[in-house]
Amino acid sequence: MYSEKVMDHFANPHNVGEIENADGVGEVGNAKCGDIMKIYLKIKDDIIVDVKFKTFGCGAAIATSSMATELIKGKSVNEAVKLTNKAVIEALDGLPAPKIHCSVLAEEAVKAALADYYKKIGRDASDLMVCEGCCGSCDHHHE
Amino acid sequence: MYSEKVMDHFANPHNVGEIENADGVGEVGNAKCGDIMKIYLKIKDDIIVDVKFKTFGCGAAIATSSMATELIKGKSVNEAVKLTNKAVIEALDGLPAPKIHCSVLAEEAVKAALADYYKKIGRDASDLMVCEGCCGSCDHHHE
Amino acid sequence: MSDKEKKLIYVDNAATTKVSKSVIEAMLPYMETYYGNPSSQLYSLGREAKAALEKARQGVAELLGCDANEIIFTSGGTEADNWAIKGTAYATKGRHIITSKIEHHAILHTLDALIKQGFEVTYLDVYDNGIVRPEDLEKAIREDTILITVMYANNEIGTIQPIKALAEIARKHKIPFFTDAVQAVGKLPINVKELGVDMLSLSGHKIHAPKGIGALYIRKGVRLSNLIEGGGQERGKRSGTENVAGVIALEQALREAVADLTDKDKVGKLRDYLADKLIKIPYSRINGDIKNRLDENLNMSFEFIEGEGLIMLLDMNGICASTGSACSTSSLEPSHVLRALGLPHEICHGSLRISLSADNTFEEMDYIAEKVTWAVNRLRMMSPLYERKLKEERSK
Amino acid sequence: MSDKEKKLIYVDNAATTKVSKSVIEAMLPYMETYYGNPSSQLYSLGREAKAALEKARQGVAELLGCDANEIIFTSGGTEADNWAIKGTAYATKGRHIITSKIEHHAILHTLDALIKQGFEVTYLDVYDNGIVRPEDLEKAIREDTILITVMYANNEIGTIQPIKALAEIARKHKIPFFTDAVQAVGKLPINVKELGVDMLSLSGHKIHAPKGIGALYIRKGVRLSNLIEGGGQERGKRSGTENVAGVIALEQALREAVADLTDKDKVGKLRDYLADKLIKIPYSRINGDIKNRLDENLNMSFEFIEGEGLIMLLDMNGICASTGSACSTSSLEPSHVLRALGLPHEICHGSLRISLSADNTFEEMDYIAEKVTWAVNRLRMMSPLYERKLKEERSK
Ligand SMILES: Cc1ncc(COP(=O)(O)O)c(C=O)c1O
Ligand SMILES: Cc1ncc(COP(=O)(O)O)c(C=O)c1O
Repeated sequence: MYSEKVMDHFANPHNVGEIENADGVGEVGNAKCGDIMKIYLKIKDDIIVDVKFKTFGCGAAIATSSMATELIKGKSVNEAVKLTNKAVIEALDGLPAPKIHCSVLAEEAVKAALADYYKKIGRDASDLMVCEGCCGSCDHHHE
Repeated sequence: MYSEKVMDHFANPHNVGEIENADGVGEVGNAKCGDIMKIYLKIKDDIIVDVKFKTFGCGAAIATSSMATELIKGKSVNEAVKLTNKAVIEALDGLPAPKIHCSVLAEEAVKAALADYYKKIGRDASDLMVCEGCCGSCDHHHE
Repeated sequence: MSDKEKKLIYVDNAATTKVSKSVIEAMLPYMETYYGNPSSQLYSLGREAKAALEKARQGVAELLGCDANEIIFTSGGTEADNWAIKGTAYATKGRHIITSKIEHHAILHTLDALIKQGFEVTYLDVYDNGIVRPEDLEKAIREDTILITVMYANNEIGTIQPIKALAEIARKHKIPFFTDAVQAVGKLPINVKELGVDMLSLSGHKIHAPKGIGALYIRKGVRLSNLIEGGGQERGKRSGTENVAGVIALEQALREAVADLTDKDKVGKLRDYLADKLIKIPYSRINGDIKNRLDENLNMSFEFIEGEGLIMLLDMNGICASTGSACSTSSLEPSHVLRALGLPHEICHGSLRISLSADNTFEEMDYIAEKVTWAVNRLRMMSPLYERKLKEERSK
Repeated sequence: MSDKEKKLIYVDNAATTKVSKSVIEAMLPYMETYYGNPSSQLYSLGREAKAALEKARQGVAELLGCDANEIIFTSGGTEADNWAIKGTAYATKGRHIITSKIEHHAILHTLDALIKQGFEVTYLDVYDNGIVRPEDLEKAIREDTILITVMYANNEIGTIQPIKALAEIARKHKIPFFTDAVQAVGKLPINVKELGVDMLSLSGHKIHAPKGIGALYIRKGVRLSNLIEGGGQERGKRSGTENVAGVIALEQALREAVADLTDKDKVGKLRDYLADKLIKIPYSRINGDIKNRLDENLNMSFEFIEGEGLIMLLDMNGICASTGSACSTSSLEPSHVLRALGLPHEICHGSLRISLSADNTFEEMDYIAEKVTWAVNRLRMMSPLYERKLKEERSK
């Protein structure tokens, strides 16, 4: 059911871990829905110099976390803000329909971490606000 | 589905044929129902000295005709009158339920032939009257 | 027994068929090695089963000219027939259904069940050739008609219905059209899109796959309520752990049958060869249209005799054939199909159905012709009807 | 692939099983040689098929402790479940049905369909041990209750219901009692008369027979409307050409399973051996009653992780197991069975189901224990929930 890319990122996820004294931390999802993603950012001169994640969730949740962190690593904050779940899906060569929500979660985790950074440095984060509901239940299909 | 006895009497039916100038001839059933049995009797001193049949019908119809004629051959008319479909079934080691009507038909063919004989010699044949309906449709299950 | 086995001549392929060697070979690995449950997507064994299942679905779809997700596997032709009819009846408002007089019992008895629930059914005539007339369908359609169901090829007399014309009328009136193609699939070239049907049923064991597997083609957009609920297999339309090996077998068998269609001439020639011999028997006739019928099918009646005895005598000679006659089943009624042709009861009773497969040979036809002739004669010698006929002839 | 095949450890026997060699051997002749249609009683090939079918029916009946004509073959557990429920609902006046919260979807979704038609359903609680309490059934019965349906053994947690006690209550109230015994047959000694049930379903592919065959025991006298109409096979109760080879396989598999019951200790010991090892993983628990469960079943939850990833990591190591977790199927809901035990969502999500067969070995258990321990650790290292837990612990 999963593409080879997904299997790869699940089997050998990139950027697993925590960052002490991170410049931005975002956590989305909840245990009830079966997915929690937490992303840590280290940012220097608006460049994401390091990123780590921890994810509780299915194989796709882990793979999308890995891919999402990979996609924003080394990027400027302005570029990272533009990350979409679609980009994550494409980078993974697709996701099964019931797993699309994982990519949404990954996008939202990145945004939540960026929002945290914005807040810390006093920048307006209102356009980064994410749906805090349970993704399974919120039912608006992104993609 | 058929006992070996039935198969035997179907494969090698006894008493097939006609008797010219028979002392009694009985025909029962009709083509619509798929069974017609015709029995010819040669009777001397109230003893059935010869009996033949012709049957249009299924394997069981042929086998019951064969067995019924065998059972009355050499018997007195009084004994032959007592022939029941049950006796035919037993002699054949049983019949499948949907074929029971064939044994009824055989009993009736014998009675019809005897009734013909009675009439010819002027004996009362009223207790030998048989149901003339289509056996499949008359629906009163003998046995 | 082993001696008898060797000599068996099987000409009842409309009843069921021998599973072909290649089909068995194709399905065995899915029982022994790739036995996983296709719903178990998280491990190799399940994914392999699922992949094989979907590949086979794709294969069946291509062979029938539709999309893979328009094919749903069932436990056989009967389930598919029940589902198409009940599924439509329960999903639609309206009470009227049109069918033909010569459908299989899987159709007729399903309709009987619906009639008990208040549905009304019109049975189209098939005249003396066993073929429905499109203009009759046009006339039978009512405001509340919710389904038209006419079989593709008949199982007893092999006649082929003008499905394309019938489906076109149905489409004009926006009424779903279903065809029971259990006897047609693998014997006629079929493209469901060109045919224009909304649903089509087929069964594996009629085309050298095992018993217990079948399929229903459901055109995208057709609404059907479920017959069997549960784990949501077959995209929620037909639950139950998928019969993976059966599906693989079905696809393989269908592929072989369709490939064989190109040299189908052979079966038709066998049939004609046999028919030419048997028609020489006096007082015999061929039932159903001569031209518009399956090449595999020969259905004849021999007057003055009853079919069961004929079949039994053939069986004693190692020939497996069938009859549409009264006593052939547990019912005492003669075949509703032969009756629908307007044949008198006595002629219905003396019927013989020979249904061939590509495995049969000309030598077998010779043997069958010889034995049928012998058996018919033998039974006629016992028949009071024949006796009467001879006397009539003599007194002329 | 062939290398991987050799190493596969299959412990998902509750999902499906490998068809055993002896079963394949038993069924093959009915595809290759005795392929006749059992309805073709007039020739040898048909009679042989029919005789084999009826002999197998007799065998199944004896193994279940009932009469042959109380066994009707179906296309599997799902069809049998649908039939028992819909067949009773449509044959009876009254609108109320009682079931349990942990039934298979073949039961629950069939009931959902009935609810849409106006039926009412009461779902009995199973408390934290996964077992229905007879006194709850007594309380749930209403004037208009027409059916009680409680599964024998659960497919996820293996808990065994007190069927005898439940059936007795049903009988007292003259309400038909049906049990879905798909997971219990061949694993528990079963005698339907002693159990006192009115109907019981079973499925071949759970006991090393192929997919696509099952049966419904229907006690003499129980009224059931037909689900599938047609040619009148199975004494008019279930039409469709009989899956002879499948039935032969089912009987053979059931016979072997029942024979194996005598040394069933082995599977229980394997399970306990594995459980003892896995329970050593911190923050782990066994779901469902420890004692009243199938020897074959082990269902555990590991906190802070999600089951799908666990199964995928095991798959990478050649282990086929399953989870009742959210993402394991196309649905995102965690197992209704684990939820019914009152477990919080996060614990439901991290479940692992191991279901053994007699083919498994202690070496395999060692390997599984090692790999599960490794995989749980690995996933926990990625888990923000585990991170939080560790921080909580440290700050104590
Ligand atoms: C025309 C037709 N429809 C339906 C069926 C039923 O199919 P199955 O035997 O697969 O249930 C048959 C054969 O028995 C048939 O010939
Ligand atoms: C308890 C239970 N009931 C019913 C079924 C359905 O049986 P089948 O897969 O034969 O349709 C299953 C298995 O899937 C089961 O475990």
